Amino acid sequence: MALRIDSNTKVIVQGITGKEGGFHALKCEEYGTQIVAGVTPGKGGQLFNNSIPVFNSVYEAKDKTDADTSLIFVPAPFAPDAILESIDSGIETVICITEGVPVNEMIKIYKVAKDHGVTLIGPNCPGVINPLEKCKIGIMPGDIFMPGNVGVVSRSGTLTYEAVDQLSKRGIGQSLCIGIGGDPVVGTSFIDVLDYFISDDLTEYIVFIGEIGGIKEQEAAEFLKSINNTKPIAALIVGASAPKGKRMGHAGAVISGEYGKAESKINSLKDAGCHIIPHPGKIAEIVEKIINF
Amino acid sequence: MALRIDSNTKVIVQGITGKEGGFHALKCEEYGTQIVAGVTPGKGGQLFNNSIPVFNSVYEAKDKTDADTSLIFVPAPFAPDAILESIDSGIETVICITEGVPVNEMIKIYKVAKDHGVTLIGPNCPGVINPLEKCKIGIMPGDIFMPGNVGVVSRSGTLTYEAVDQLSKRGIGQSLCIGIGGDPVVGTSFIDVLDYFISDDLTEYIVFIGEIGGIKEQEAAEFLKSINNTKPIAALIVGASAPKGKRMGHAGAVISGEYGKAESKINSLKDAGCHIIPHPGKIAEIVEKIINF
Amino acid sequence: MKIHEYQAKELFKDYEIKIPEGYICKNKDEILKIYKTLNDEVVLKVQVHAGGRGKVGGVKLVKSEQEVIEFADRFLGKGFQTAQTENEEFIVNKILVEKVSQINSESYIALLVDGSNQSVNIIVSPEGGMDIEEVASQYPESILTLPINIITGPTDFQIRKINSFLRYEQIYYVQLRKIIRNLYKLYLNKDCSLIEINPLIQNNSGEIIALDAKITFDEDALFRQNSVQGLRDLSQENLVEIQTAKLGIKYIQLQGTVGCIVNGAGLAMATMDVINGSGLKPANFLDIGGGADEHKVSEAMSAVLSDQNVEVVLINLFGGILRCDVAARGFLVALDKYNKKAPELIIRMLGTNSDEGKKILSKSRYNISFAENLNEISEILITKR
Amino acid sequence: MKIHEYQAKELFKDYEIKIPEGYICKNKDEILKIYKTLNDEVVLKVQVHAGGRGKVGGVKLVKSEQEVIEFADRFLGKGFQTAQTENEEFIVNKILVEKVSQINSESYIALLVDGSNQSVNIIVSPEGGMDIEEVASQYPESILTLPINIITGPTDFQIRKINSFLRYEQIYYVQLRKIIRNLYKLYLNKDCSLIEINPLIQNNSGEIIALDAKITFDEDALFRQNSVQGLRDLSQENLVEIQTAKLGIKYIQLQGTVGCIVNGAGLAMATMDVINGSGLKPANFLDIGGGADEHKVSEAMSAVLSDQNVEVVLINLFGGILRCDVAARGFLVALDKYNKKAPELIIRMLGTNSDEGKKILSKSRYNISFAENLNEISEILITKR
Repeated sequence: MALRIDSNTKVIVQGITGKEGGFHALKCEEYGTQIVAGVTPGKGGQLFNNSIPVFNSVYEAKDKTDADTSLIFVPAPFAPDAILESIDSGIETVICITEGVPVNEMIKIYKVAKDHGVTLIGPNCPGVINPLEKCKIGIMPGDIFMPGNVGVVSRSGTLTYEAVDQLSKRGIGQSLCIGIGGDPVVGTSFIDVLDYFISDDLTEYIVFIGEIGGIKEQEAAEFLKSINNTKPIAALIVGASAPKGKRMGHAGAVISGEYGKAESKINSLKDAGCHIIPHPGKIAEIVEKIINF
Repeated sequence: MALRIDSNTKVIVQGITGKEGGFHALKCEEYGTQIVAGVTPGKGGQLFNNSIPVFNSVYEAKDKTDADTSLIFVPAPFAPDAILESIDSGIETVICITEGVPVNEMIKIYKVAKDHGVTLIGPNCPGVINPLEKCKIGIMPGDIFMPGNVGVVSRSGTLTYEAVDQLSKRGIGQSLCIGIGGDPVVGTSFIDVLDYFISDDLTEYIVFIGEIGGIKEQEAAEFLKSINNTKPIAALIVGASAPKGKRMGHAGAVISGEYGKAESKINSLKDAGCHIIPHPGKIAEIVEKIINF
Repeated sequence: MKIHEYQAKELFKDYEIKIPEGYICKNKDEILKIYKTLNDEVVLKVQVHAGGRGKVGGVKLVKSEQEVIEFADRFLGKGFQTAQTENEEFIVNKILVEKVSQINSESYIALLVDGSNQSVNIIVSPEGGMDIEEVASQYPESILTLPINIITGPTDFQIRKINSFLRYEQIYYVQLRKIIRNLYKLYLNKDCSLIEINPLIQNNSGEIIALDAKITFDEDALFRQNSVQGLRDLSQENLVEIQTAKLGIKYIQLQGTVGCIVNGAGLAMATMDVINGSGLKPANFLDIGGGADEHKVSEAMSAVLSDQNVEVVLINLFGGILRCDVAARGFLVALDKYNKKAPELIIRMLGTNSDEGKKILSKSRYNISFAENLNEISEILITKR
Repeated sequence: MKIHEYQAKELFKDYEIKIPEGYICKNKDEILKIYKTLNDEVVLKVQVHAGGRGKVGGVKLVKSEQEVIEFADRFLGKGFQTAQTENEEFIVNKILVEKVSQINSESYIALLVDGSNQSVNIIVSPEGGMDIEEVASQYPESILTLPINIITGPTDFQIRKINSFLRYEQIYYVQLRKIIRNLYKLYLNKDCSLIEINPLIQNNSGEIIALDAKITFDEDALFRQNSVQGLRDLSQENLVEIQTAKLGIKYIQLQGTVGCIVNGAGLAMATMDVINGSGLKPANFLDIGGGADEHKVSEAMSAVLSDQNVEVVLINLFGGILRCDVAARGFLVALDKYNKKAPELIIRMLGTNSDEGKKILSKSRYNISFAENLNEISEILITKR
């Protein structure tokens, strides 16, 4: 996976004229991110917040600003097209925050993104933040992050914040935090992110937060075993107390078979050499132990 | 384009129990090709010609014989599925002789082949022959070919034979001859083959035979210019006397605009440094001149 | 979104997938009428949004009017539970009456998305009529999973493979191909998230028939599926879940005593785990969702309070767009409206205006414990055991 | 395979693409009747498989019964030629009578496969109503070509781009999207090889309407398109081409004097070029095709002989599965049956049993020159000028 999230990253915000898009565009800018343009079809020509130019199409925005990354907030029915437009325009990294994209659309979009070599993160994700380079492309509260050497990956937004809040409060900083999204089909998998963290020199420790449902955590474990990973990983699986057959908010978090259960996931990760976090309140405690080992 | 057509190539024939498939399977074997299996769903367990085992599926055939290449003769309505089955089974090179495959099917199959990194030649093509290694995977008359250093590429079967017949009669041998097929959408383009020839040490000269219709020849010319090709190429375009709007046998050979005309193609190729063959009877004459230059 | 078996079968009919002759009935008279016209024997099937009906008598072959009457009296209008319903009750409003099919073989077939290969997958087994999870754990070799390429759809070579895996004779290939192609069309056209036929049978006239039918739909695609929305049977769903869903709140009723209000699905699950880890049981899953305002927060609280089992309410919020002071006021609105004694509250707030939020709440007349982190929540909960 | 404009418009109607109110008529009375019911003004359009009808009067706005009668008398049942028909004549059997449309803008839209990008492409231009090749050469910047991704179909961002390229106001986007999506559906469902609307107009009620319609179909897909086969109008096709096609022989009648029989499309074109290079003109294109036997070869020869313009027949064969001796006998069968003086023959045969084939022919009573290669063919042809 190619991923460049740093102080040089130039970001356009699709859906900047919407409430959420506008709010977070400014929050990202405040954090330090270069927000170079917004895109809303039919609203080209405006200046958002008196400073960010709005264009009718991603083509135009990219052409005028040389952006390489897109952050998407447009409503679910229009999000697939927004992603496709970014891909077609030559954007390298697409981060889709939008929640509620139909799975059948994501099957198509996943394939188109792969075909074009585009890194798609999400949908239904909190985005990516690089505290070292002061680049936040997403909706996470910037002030809880601190620069450091721990990479955090999770399906969930607020659970990422929980982990980061615990870490930062113990003085443990983060190199990069990625929320891959809670849907069954997302553009970037755990494996992609783990692979990235493991070869990233700035990341020395990894926090991996999985959930019930699907087999993505087991696949990640298989991957770790296959590459004989030695970078320390602390892993938490949430949802052990969720009942079968119910959708726990995330479309992917439904236990439909043995594999979907927390126990199976924990066993796989343990087997792959991960340090299992026994309780959601003990994320930073476990990481600290690993660091001080 | 990955292409391995040599004495080690192991070929299965899909549709071996049909009239054409059976005839050409034996002709290929006679020429020296390793025909390791045949495939006809529902006829598994037979021995074709008392020597070649027939299987129900490509999976089974590949599993049992370790074949890497498939030669397809099944009728047009079933050819797309035959190609897909080969791709899915892990066959590396698929050569489809079948004529009359719907274009809309080929759009899909082209993409699937690319996705799997499979080299698909055809459909509606004569196949590939390597006279140096005595490997023929196709329907060309083997006896007109002779080993040498000229690569031949054409959309057409009999026109390839014409070129080779002229060459061999003058004692000019061939390194590899590929018929890419006469349909609008084919798995392997002129560019793919030219690229292969140009980097192939055994090929010192190239005969390029194009036709009216489409813009594939112009694209090939653009490609040659873009790489500053220096390998000598003799190029013939046929169909200058064909009227507009009529399909000259090949589904791709319909003049629908300026680009489709022979003149436009000849000019492009001339511009790209090709030696233009002025008359279909002078193919070998021009090649001889180039060699003796 | 779930639908009933009879509705799934009607969709099958639209897609030319054969089903047994059957009629949906709302009362005893209708069932008796159908019974008389059909035959000496019919199969009666209660229509509820729950699996495992057969094991508790909800599917029955009946051979007399007497048996028909007994079945109807036993189930119609009554609550229904199975091993798979986790103490929830489903009202039986309809019974499907079907002609008996002669069964020569029973197979299993399902279509669903696997997030790992980013495809719709066909899953088949020749061991139909059994619990598929049991088959998967006991005879894993008798399950075949094939991913469907989005470009081509199910291919003929895949269908040939399935035909032989199901041990069907070659002559069934054409029928099977039509079924699989049409199931896939149905899956895509209607934005399904699961189609399951268990069993798919061969009868003694050489037909392949869907004896059972289960379809669920992608909730995220309902906005573009008007006809599917029309199939929704609210009588099979939890009233509070329906009402909160309209506001974008994801609430799922569970059986414990600790109600919880969280923003974010992941954190909500983690919070449930914290409750469990403290020896208590969550009364619900609740994710307030994005774009929450005072009204939404207040409705979330009301939903939790509406559950009679709730003894403690645990609030775990990360303020972002949602300001904690706004949330605090929302909670108080709902608590003030609540006409019984308010349960104890455990509150953890972080992020935007959290200090103000906590101040507002601490000034209220309710019994509140504040926690700084998940561990403190645990500690407080343990005292409530 | 081509169809008539009125048939293409009926397909448009099926796919909810708006067309002008119109009626297809087979005789003068029908036209007059429609004329009276429609209005004072109607447009009459001859229905033939030929482009460029307008420039030779085949499309006309008429304002009186007198004009209707004149138009019908001039064209109905008569042969029709345009600049694009290369001396072929097409019989006018039907006339399309359409209500006059108010035109606010004229655009061009087409869908076709481009072998270079292995995709269906949408081609649009705001310069509608003109010859698109002329537009392409004079104003290349006013043509936009967008490839359609097979996975997604035409996307909304592409349609927005087209809407603005066609200089449509934003309000037209929804209409245009429906048109483009439905054209693409039609293209795939019916295995088209071209759909062209020129012009696509905006009328003064704000509707987008297909004023003209051209559809051609992929001949290779006709085997699975029964409904399309039913649209074939054999009266617009060459009889000999139809008959030979049934045998798998690809024959196309041209205007020269040298008939030719070749195996392989590429070699057949090369052979035509050789004829041309000798200062003569080919009377036809003919590719015998695969799996030729004596009968097929004989029928190919008969087809060539049926053309009254043929003075010389040139045979250029590469024997493979087809043995040259078998072919030789086939040619003789047809020549022997031919009831006029047989034309001169130039024969080149290579491959399987070519010596035997040449021997059989040289022993016959026909006037035959043998050639060893294409250059010798040229030399012989030059003597026939």
